[in-house]
Amino acid sequence: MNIDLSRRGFLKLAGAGVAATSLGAMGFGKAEAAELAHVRDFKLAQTTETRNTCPYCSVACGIIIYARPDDTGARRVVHIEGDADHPTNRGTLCPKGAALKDFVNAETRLTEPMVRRPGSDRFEPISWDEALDRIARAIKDDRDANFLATNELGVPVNRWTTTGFLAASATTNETAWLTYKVVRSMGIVGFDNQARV
Amino acid sequence: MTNSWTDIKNTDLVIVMGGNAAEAHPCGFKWVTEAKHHRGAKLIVVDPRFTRTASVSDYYAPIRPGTDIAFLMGLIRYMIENDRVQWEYVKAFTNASFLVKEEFGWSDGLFTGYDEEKRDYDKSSWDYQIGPDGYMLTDPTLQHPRCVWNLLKAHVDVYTPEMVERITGTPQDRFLKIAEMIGECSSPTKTMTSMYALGWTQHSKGAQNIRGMAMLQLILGNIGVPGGGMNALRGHSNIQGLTDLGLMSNLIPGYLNIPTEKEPDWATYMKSRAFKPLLPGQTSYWQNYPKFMVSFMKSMWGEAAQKDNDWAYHYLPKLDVPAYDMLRMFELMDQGRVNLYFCQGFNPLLALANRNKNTSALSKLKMLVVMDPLETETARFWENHGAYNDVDTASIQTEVIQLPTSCFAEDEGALVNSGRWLQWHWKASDMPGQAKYDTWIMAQIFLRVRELYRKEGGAFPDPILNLTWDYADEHEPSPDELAREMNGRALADVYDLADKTKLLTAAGRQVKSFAELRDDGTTASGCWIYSGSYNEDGNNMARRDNSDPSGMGVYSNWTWSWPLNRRTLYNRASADLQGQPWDPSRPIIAWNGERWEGNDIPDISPTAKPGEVMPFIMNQEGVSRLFSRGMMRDGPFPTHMEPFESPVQNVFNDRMRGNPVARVFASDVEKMGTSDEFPFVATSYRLTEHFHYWTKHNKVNATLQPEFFVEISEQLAAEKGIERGGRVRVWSKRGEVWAKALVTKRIKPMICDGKTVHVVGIPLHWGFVGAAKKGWGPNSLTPFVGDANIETPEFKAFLVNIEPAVGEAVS
Amino acid sequence: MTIAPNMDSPRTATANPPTHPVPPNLGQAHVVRSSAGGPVAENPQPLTEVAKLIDVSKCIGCKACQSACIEWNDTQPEVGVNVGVYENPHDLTPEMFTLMRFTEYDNPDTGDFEWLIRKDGCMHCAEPGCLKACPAPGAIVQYSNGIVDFIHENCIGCGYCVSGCPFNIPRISQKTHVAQKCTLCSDRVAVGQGPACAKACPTHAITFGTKEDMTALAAERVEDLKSRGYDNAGLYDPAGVGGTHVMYVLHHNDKPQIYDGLPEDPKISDVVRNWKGPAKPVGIAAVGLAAIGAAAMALFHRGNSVSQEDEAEARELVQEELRGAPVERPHDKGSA
Amino acid sequence: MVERKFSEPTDEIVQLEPVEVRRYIAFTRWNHWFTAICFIVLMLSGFAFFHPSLYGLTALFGGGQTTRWLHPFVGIALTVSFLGMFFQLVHLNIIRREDLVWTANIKDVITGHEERLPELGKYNFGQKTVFWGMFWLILALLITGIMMWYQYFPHLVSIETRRIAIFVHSVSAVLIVLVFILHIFAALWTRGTLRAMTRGTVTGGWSWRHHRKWLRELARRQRTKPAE
Repeated sequence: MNIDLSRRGFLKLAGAGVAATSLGAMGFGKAEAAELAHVRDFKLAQTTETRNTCPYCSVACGIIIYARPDDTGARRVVHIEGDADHPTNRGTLCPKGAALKDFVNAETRLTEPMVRRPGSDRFEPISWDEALDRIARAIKDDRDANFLATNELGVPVNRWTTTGFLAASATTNETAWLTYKVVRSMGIVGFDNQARV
Repeated sequence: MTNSWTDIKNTDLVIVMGGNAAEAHPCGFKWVTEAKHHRGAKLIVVDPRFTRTASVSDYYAPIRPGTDIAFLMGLIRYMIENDRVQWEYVKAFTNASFLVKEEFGWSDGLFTGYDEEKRDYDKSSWDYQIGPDGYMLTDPTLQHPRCVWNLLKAHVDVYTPEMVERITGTPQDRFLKIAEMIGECSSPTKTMTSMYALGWTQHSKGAQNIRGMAMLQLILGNIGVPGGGMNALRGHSNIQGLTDLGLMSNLIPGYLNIPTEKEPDWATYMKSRAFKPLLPGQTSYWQNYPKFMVSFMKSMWGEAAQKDNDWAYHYLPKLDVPAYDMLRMFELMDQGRVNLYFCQGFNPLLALANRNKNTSALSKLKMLVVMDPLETETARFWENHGAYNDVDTASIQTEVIQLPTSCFAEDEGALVNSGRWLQWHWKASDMPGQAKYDTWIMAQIFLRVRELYRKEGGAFPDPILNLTWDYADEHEPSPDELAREMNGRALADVYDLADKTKLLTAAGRQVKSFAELRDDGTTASGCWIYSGSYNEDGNNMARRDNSDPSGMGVYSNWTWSWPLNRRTLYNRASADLQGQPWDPSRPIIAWNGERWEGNDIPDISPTAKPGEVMPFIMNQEGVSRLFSRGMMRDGPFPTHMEPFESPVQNVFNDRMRGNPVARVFASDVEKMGTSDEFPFVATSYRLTEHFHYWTKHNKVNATLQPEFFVEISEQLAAEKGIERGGRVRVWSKRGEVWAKALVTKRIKPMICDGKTVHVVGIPLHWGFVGAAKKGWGPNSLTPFVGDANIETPEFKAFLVNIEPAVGEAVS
Repeated sequence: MTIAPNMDSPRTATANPPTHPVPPNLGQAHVVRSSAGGPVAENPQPLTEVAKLIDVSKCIGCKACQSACIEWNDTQPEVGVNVGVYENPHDLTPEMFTLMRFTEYDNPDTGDFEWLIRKDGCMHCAEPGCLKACPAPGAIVQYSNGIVDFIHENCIGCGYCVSGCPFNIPRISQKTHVAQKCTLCSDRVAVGQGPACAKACPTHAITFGTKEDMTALAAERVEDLKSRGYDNAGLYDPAGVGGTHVMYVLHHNDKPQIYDGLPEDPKISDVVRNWKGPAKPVGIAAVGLAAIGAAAMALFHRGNSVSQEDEAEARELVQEELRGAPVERPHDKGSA
Repeated sequence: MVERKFSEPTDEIVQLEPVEVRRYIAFTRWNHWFTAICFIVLMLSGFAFFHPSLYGLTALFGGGQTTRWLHPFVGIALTVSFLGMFFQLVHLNIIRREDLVWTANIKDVITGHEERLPELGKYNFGQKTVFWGMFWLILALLITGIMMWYQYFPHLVSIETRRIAIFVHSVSAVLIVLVFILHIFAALWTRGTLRAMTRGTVTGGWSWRHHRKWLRELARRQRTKPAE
């Protein structure tokens, strides 16, 4: 090993110290060009908007549901936001309303009719037809067996107490009215809704 | 709500008592902050806990759960004693001057006519003195010792500030400060609004809590005026609608009622309902009852309902008990007397009092049908989830059918908000998987049952076979068709009753409003109060004009409000005897010499002269009732009653437990705890991060409030050696739960009747399905007893015990 | 009655969001500051300064802002546990850009209990400590409307911004290894919308508009609060960081720290200033000069070299030390 | 056997004609070069974050993100490697009296009048300074570096402490680079030094000139005992 060699070696090493500056100058900066400032793409572009009402409390805030078709072509909710035109909520929403999208798309949404047989420890799928036929048959049998036409005084009372119906608290008036008609026409008196709880 | 959410901005003072508006109705509470910001309004909160509503209040006072009546009667006493009374209003618009029967009285916490055996009152003495002319006797000078005003004065006399403190635990100075603030609103130009919710209803005397405040509001002249009223903040988005539509055992849409066995025929039924006015010249709106009832029968059974068959009156069931409410049904279920039960978007396992009883009751059903967009604990009541639902699955013989339904985003129709606005909404997305509309499901069930009856015959098939079902697609009745059906239509040409030649609505067309309904079978209407919501002008519930010319938050052209698009009930009372607004700066309607005009639809015939016709046309008296006669089971005046489970005895009568006339089933009596075993008062409530038992399915809300906890004071925590964030066991006579402990300054011990009372706050929202951590609802602990009048369970005041939990959480 | 959105100075929920594509009115052309000498606009397009006003006296702690923030930004915070407090999550996280902080306060002056609730999140400082501390060019930018935004493609996840921030706001994602914080919904502001939290806020405790308007609104609120006995009510717009584009109306502006430690006089730490200030050029200079000096000397100074005399001396010394005995041949290493 | 005060057991005179002395065994040399490579990587990646104008250096490592995670790991590697050197060399780097005299006459060192200086052992004060400078600075960089290591220790210290840590880290970095430069400079300026770390041996002349005590001791150690 001689001086010349070591001199070159020196350049190599000592150079490294200065390299920093020079490299920067030599344009590595450009190689690493910074992404230009930009904001996130506006995610509601190309969605359909639909006026709706929050299903939770009775303030009944106006909401706008933004939806977009999924791969199967079915329209899915991508975002929900308060309706600025609504006189009551003026576009605002509470922590529940603001998160409605994840209620609609909850993992625990029901997607098919299920039946749990007596004593069984699981739900098993059942077709709509079979489910509805079982229900209709159960109604008919119980009504025929327990319908009370008259009371002990012979007064016609036409009531049926061995079957009960709990109506919801968030279904539409239209659903409620149809439910009322069906339940009343059968003489069910054990009829209630969620007004109290 | 007598007023609307947006009307709250017109108020000068908000009292939130028996509710927690900021947490349970945040966007409605906006109008309180608006009133504070723009009108300088003040906010008072009276609550056992320092809630998030209290955090923005101007004044807060604590109160022992279940003692609101004492507080309210104390306030009324203060108003009378300090002349904080809107006299003109009280004299003209209330029954203050009416004379009451000599026999009526109150002693030992009980009114006259109590029968301990029957646990009921003989109410015959709770009535006015009626003169020979059939109208009641009055003393406009309010001098007569038997006039309502003097009886009220005597009744509230016992509720001195000292007594209020003794019963409620509210320090006198706080009580008096609040009384003073409220007193200012007796001025005709100052208004207070009351915002309450289940904090008042979920008691064995819930209805009386509300009456207490209603009476105070009448004394201050605050009913019917902008920024005033009694505002019940309904809990769910359409519970107002379901109540309007009478989805209850004893109701017919529009607050008509199902007959009882004592009304075997149409005539008897009608006799007890078409009320006669008790004042000369007064209108009693219920005189139209037959028109609404016949139109309802026609819309149900069409051709099958004819005059000669009493409009098919026999198709209606007749009740043998006041109501087959939810509590009664579960009691019957538990006795094995119910076989088949339907839950449509309802989760009774967690929603109804005494969870253990619910489980045992459901286990005795033959079949349970659940229709819901989401998993519910009820649908899985048979599934073992360790301590969270410790059941013996194999021994449960109930067949459960779970049907997936649409949710709000996927369907179309109207929801009724707390302010009675019917707001239409539209379908935004498609249902997941095989989910179906509830309307489709109900139609399928009905059509199948009808088919079975057609084929096989069976028990009294007529009401089923003849039910009107004239929908374009009988399998899928459309929201549009159903809405039109509720509004009602003319079956034959409808003429003006005054001028028989004047055609109002031609046969087959939608009626304009319930004014066109007839009792001769020429009109059909499913729900008279909704008449006008969908007439020939189209679907008024879908209107979206948010202009507000008066600037008073009326929004008359935004959707539609019942009745007749009226936004403020009793608004006639917002004007004085001459028909001029009490507060000229806040006019809603005024008498222009010929008719009523203004920003809102008058709640009276537009031509009814002020002074001649009184404002409260739904009452026979034409005026409001400080004394409610026999209309409530537990008294014409509110009187202090302890909760069924209470740390102290009733100061008026130590033998009295809870509400003396509330219905208690034998099986539940031994399930009542006493304060020596369960020393602490528990109360249940919602948290703003969650909605009932739904949002625990929502990842976001589960994140914001992930796990079941109970709130206790630092003092109780110290006493029991409980650490913040530690696990505790809370148990009552009916069950036990484990929870995290949230130790806070926001709950402080109270001194009631010389005794230190600790409150344990128990939020609902957790169960064993969903995205949040598994937990329990308060109903594992709550008593199975309801309000004496409407059977709302006593969720807000009961007894528990608490201790640090040993061992780890089981899940 | 919807008011048309003003692209230049958007307000809270005056209009519903557009669903048609709208060119964003916020981007490189509006960059006035960029971290570590990142690209700034030649002459930045001026925008009206915006601000979010948080009126603590109107806030009901409902967490709608948190909810709206999660939904709009599609972050997915984990479902945690309850530890005996109302804060959930328990702190800001890379998935939770804003957080309600609750303080139970016994007011010594009035003897009354107060529940102080403050919405925590990025203050969008006029002089952002995060931007100053950031070593990655263009990873943190400040737009001419005052919004301080992170450009994640440029972020290296070093966490310097966390040390730079006087309010302890940014959080580093352990999944993506980039810094996260409130963007003031720059994507919404860019199309004339207010931030998601401001739109959601049920009581309008959060409002959004021009800084001018928000300051005026604050004055109105302060007046109202003083009329209710809050003599020290005031606007929190700390000068130490040149003012902020997220401001608070506080009932107790004299002691901000009672609101869960809101800094009384926040400013960029002197340590950070020196580290990012003098330390760098001096360091570079020192190293540069030393290197160059050394190089020069080593190359051109003749150095300290060993002479033949030295070699001879060495041999002598070694022999001398080994003297007196047959010289032990050192076993040879390598060829001589 | 002669007492060993100024030399490593592995040091020895490996050749007499001309005199050639082994200064470092292969292990030490590898250890040194590995440390050196780590140091250079750290220096370059560290510079990238030290000043915006040097950020481009991240390109050498495949971008900012990689540089960010690479730097601390290399830091650990260097520490471990350096400790290896440390324990091999520490005892001959203890400061001794003659070092002070040597330092006092540093002028003669620069002007090359070493005959005017006391005889030295294996290391002179300059070399010892580099040794200890490296040691303390690496220690400081290690400790502050861990405090700054967000990926693994996000909550190790308070933000205020981390600010100081970052500051100390940057200053130490500058200092250690200066030491590094001094090290290389000295190695080259003092001709004939570099081969000690390449081939492992130095010439007798070099030893005699710069580390005479060391050379003398090695020779004595290799002298055989006189017969009885």
